[in-house]
This record gives sequence, structure tokens and C-alpha cells, in this order.
Amino acid sequence: MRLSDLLGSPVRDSSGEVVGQVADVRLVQDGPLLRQVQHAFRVAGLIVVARHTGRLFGYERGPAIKGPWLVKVLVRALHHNTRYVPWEQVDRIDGADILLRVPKRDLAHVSDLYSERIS
Amino acid sequence: MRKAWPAVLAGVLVVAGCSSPAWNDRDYELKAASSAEAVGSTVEVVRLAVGGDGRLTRPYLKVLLTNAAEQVQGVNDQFGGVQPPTERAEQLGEQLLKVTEQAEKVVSGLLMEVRRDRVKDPSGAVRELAQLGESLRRFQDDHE
Amino acid sequence: MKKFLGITLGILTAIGGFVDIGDLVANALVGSRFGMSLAWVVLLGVVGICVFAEMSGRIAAVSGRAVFDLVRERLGPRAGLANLGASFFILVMTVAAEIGGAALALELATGLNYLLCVPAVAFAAWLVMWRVRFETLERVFGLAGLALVIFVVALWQLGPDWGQLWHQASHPAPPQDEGVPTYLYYAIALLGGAMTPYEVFFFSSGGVEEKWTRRDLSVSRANVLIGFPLGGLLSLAIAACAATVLLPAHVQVDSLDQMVLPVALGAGQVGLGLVILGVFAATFGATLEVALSSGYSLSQYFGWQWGKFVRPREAARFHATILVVMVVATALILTTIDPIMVTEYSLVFSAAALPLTYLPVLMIANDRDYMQDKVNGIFSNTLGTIFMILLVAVSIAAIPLMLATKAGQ
Amino acid sequence: MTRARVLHAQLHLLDRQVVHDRDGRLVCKVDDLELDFDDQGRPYVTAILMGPLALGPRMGGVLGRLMEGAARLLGAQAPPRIPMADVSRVASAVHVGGDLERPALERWVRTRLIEPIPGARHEAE
Repeated sequence: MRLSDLLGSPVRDSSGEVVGQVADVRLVQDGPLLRQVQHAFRVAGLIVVARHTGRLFGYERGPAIKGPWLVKVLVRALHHNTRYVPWEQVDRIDGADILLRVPKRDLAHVSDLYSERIS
Repeated sequence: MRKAWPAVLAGVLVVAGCSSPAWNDRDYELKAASSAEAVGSTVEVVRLAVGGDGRLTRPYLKVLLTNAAEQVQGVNDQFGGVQPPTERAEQLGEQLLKVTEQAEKVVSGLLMEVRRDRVKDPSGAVRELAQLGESLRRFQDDHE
Repeated sequence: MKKFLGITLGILTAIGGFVDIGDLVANALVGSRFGMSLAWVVLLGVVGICVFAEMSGRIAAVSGRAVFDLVRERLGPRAGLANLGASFFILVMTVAAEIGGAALALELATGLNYLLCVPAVAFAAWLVMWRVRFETLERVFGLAGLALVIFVVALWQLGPDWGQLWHQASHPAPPQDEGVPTYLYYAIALLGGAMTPYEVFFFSSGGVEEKWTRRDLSVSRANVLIGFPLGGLLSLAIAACAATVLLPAHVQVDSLDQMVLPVALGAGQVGLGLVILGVFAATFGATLEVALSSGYSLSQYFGWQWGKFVRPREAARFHATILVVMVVATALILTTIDPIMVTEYSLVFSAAALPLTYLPVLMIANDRDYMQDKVNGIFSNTLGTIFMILLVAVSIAAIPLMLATKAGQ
Repeated sequence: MTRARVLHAQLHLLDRQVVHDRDGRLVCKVDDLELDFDDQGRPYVTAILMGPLALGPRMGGVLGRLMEGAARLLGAQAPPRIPMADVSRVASAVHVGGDLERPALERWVRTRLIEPIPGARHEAE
């Protein structure tokens, strides 16, 4: 499988309702050991946008990109209901679709990723 | 050597929408005015250059006059090729072509002189060009 | 002296942007039709290009990444390819025009038909890009282009009515016999010329070629703050010369020979010689800048090894790109299409593509992953945002205005 | 133990420049990433993929297919890959070690076009 197979795939919740599509994939370096020197980057979760168009340009990551103010506000307004789906909530990949094991209302907002870290 | 230039200029003017057939008197008149403007601009350049003759190098003057002669000729060919829609327009066209063809003759005459040696009578040429420029401008103002 | 030589990259870049063949004639044309009433656009352009060139130079110094790396990285492969396609097309057309311009300068000096000079000019330019070190190239042609300062001298000698020039400059509106759309069309052409994307392609890649690091941030800034205002000054001097000599005579400049006429009248044969040298150096330098930029942008999009800091065989695809571009451009100009027309159209098309280049620069200049502590401050961000809004407006208006005014007729 | 590093694949990896550690040579872009599943069924990144066979499908449309088709016509079967084990650092560029074969196009252009021109092997003067 390739990463591009995940990006842009439609995401449906447990009731089959469309949540959006995959905009980015969060990787954490705690996967299997590669050649006994370093851990692999494992897929930790999916960042799912409701809207079909546009990229996030990194503005979903709270502290790393702050400005310019207007661009940030525009991108965030365009993607205000962007969600984060931990891999544990993914049920299976069915063809091009990604099916979740939870209902839409249980999904976390992407901004929770960073507010969590600060606390 | 430079035969391609008028053709290129003509092509450019076609693109710019100058050579489409004239639909009515007013359209023809506007075409005449813009032709007068183009020739007038070139005539004035030549006047300035010939007036400053002593300060210019010969190769430069030659290039300038060559381009000017081709430009005026190009506009004349172009405008001469437009069919006047009425008799009144035809008269107007002839009136303009008389001046622009005179301009073409003067400029190519100056070019011949520079090719051979230098402009023989700069102040006379400047006077003549100034007159041509003046009448072209008046034509343009009257018909725009 | 060494410090002075360090800013030749900025000077060469600015020459390619403000006084390459299209702009030389466009500035004179604008001066002869509108006087100095469009001077504000040049000033605006200087500020705009300074803001974005400073960002791209800073990014290159801190991260080692040039502008087209950023375009692909932030816009992704599709929008990046759209930008690459548009930019590359414009670059090839511009290379053709610049080769033609350098040949026209030789024609003015010798009286030899310019088409005869085209192959020699193109071959010489290719040889320089193939063999000459980047620093040498940028110094020789950056400094030689400064001969265009003769326009400032000539303006002085022409003894213009300064009060009237100032009056025109301080009343930004079209003269009576010109319409507002035409005025705006030329405003966009001038702004597009001042902020052509290949300036930041070349400037940031040049920074990488010179192996800038964090320690060179002040060098980068000096390049920007001296080079571009100098380019703007030359461009204003050209317009002022035309406004002084040609505007009162109702001349509408449309060729190189007409454009240098005020200098010849103001500063005599020496002036004429210098201005022809300056035009040649500027257009030849612009040929190098634009042709190298075509290699930079294609290589950076696909991730190929690029640059003159390695042997040509180590960057084979980069050098092959330049070679092909030079061959195609030479063939194009030998078809006798008018080089000046070509750049005037491509200026407007490049105005339409401006935001696609400058938006990624603005975003990455704010990205701490790239810039660490050197991210944009409030000043750069405010100016950058204002220009972004302006550029979006310009890119929407550019092509409709071109069609409506029949390219400024 | 320090916290494991977190990256966003699209933002931090895809379309970044790949640079060789040893000599600073520019290798390619990260055109795509190859994934595999670990024993708990979770995907992880195994390699960087490069070249038209990796970029083409991402591009999609006529251009993407054209890109792929051209590469296959020239005899490519799978995109060249760089194992993630060779990746030493991810920053504004992705730094890799190990021995890399040069891409086919670069080799072809070099031997057929560039090397025959005098001066191809020398530093600029």
C-alpha cells in the first residue's frame, strides 16, 4: 500500500455517514524496529476534512505555524470542522473507503491534539 | 534582409484588430486617425534624431531610420488595404494617404542619405518633418 | 570592495526584473504616453519584490531550500505542476526575447542586422552558463548592467522641468487622451515586470549556489535592499527620460532604438555608447538569469540535482534543460517574431501567475519547522499579506484587462 | 525515554527534497511513501518512493497516466525506493544514507548528452 492510497480517501462513520476525506496522516515513530537501528514511523491517526477542496497548509498544527494572521484565519475558517481520527477508531479499509467503528459525534476535533499537549 | 519586418508588423496589427474591414464611416475614420497617430509618432522620432544628428553615431542612426521607414511603410500598406465604405470615407483616406506617403518618402530619402554618408540638410529635414508631424496630429485630433 | 561584490547577486536579479528587454521598452513607452504618472507602480513594485525576495533569501540561507522546492512542497504536485507549466512557458518565451534584445543592442552598436547576431549571442550565453563560475557570472553582468546609470546622468543633462515631472508623479491618474483601462493595464504590466517570479527563483537559487548559511542573512538582506531599489531607480530614470523628450513630441515608443534616443540626445556619443553597452549587459544578464531559472525551477520541482556548484556531469538533467531551452528560444527568435511584443505579453501572463509563487514563500517564511527562530516578524507579515491581496486582485484583472484594451492599444 | 517523534506525512514528508548525507547531493523528491502492516495490523512507513511511477498516480488525470506510461515504455516496472532505515534526519529536507543508484533518466542524459560536451567533467572556472 502507498500513502497516497489513504490521502483523499472518503471516510464514513459506523452508521455509514460520510465524515469527510483524509487530508493528512499523523505518524509516530514507535513502529517496528528497522534494521535494529531505529523505529519505523507508524500511522497513528488520520486528519479528516469535511470539505472536498483545499489543503491545510500546516495551519492545523497550533504552535508551528502562527502567521500570517489572515491566511491562518482563512484556512481555519475553510476547514473549521476538521477532525482527528486515531487509528484505533478505524474499523477497516473497504476499497477506496475508510470505515470507522464509531459514530461521527464521537470524533475529536483536530485542535484537541495540541491543546492536550500544552496542558 | 529585413523583408520579414513589415509582414510581422502587419501580423501584429491584425492581431490588434486594426485591419479588420471598416464597417462604416466612423469605423474607417477611427482607423485613419490611429494610422495618423502611428505615422506621426515615427515622424517625430525621426525629427528628434535628425535634429540631434551631430550627437548620434551613424550605425545607430541607420538602424533608427531603417525601422522608421519600415514602420511608416507598414502602416501605409495596412491602411491603404482597408476598403473605404463610402465615397466620403474614400476622400478622407486619400487626404491622409497623401500626407503619410509623403512621410514615407521623406524618411526613406533620409535613410538613403545616411546609408551613403550623412544627412545633407538636417535643418531643412527637421522643418519638413515638423510640418508633417503637425498635419498628422491635426488630422488625428479632427477625426478621433 | 569584497563587501560590495557580495551584493552583485541582488543587482543582477534586479536588472533581470526591472530593466530586461521588455521592461526597458515598457518603461520608455509608459514614460512617453503617461509621463511619470505611473511612477507609484514602480515604487510599489520595489517594496513588493523586496518583501518577498527578503523572505526567499532568508529561507534559502536558513534551510537551503530554493523557491520552487517550496512551491512543490506546499502546493503539492498538481498545483505545483500548474505553476511550473505556466512559469516554464513564460521563461522560455522570455529567454527568446532577451536573446533578441541583446542582439538588437549589438545591431544598434554595429548596424549589423540583429538576426545575424542571435546565434552568436545564444551560444555565448550558453557557454557562460556551462563553464563560468556563478560568482564570476553574477559579478561581471551585474556590474556591467550598471552602465544603465547613464539614464540618470542623461536625465540630468536633458535639464527636464523637475516641477512638471514631480507634478505627474504626484498625480496618479491617466493623462487626458488616455483611458483608465489602458492606464491600469500598464500599471499591471509594470507591477508584473517588477515582481516577476523568476527574480525570486533566481535570487534564492543564487543564495544556495553561493552556499549561504545563517551567517549570511545580512548579506542576503543587503542584496535585497540595494539591488532592487537600484533596479527601480533605473526604471524610473528611463521613464523620466522618455517623459522629458518623447512625451512632448507625441512619440509612442515601440522599439529599442527609440528607447535609447533620449540618452543620445542628452549625453551625446559617449552616452549612446554607454547606454548600448548597458542594454547589452542587462539583456545578456537577463538571458542568463532567465535560462538558469528555467533549469532551477524544473529541477527543483522534480528534485533533480541542480546548480553550478557541482560539475556539469553531476547535474546532467539541469544542464540538459538549459541547453534545450536555449536551443528552442533561439529557434523561436529566429522566426523573426518581435522580441519586445513577446515579453510584453508574457509580463501580463506572469502577473496572472504571481500568487501561486508568492503564497508558498509567505507560508514557509512563517513555518518554524523550516525557519526555527527566523520566522517572519509582524512587519514582513503585514506587508506580505497586503501584497498577497494586491497580487490576487492583479492576477484576476490581468487577462481581462489585456483583452479589453487590446494589450494597451 | 523521550517522547516518540510525531510527523504529519503530507506536511513533513511528501514532496520534500531528499538529500544524500555523504556529499550533500540532491537525490529526488519524496514522491510517495510505501506502507506495510505490522503484526497488530497497523500500517507503518517502510520506504520512500520516487520517480514517475510514484508521482504519476498521485498526479492523476491524463498527465499522471502519461507520466506513468512514458516511464513504463522506457522499461521501468516499479518506482525506485529508499528504505526508511536509511533515513537519518527529517527537517526542511529528508536526509538519507546508504548507497543509491542514480535514476535512469539522469544516467541516460549524462552519458548521451552531457558528457560528450567538452568540459562536462571539470569544475567551472
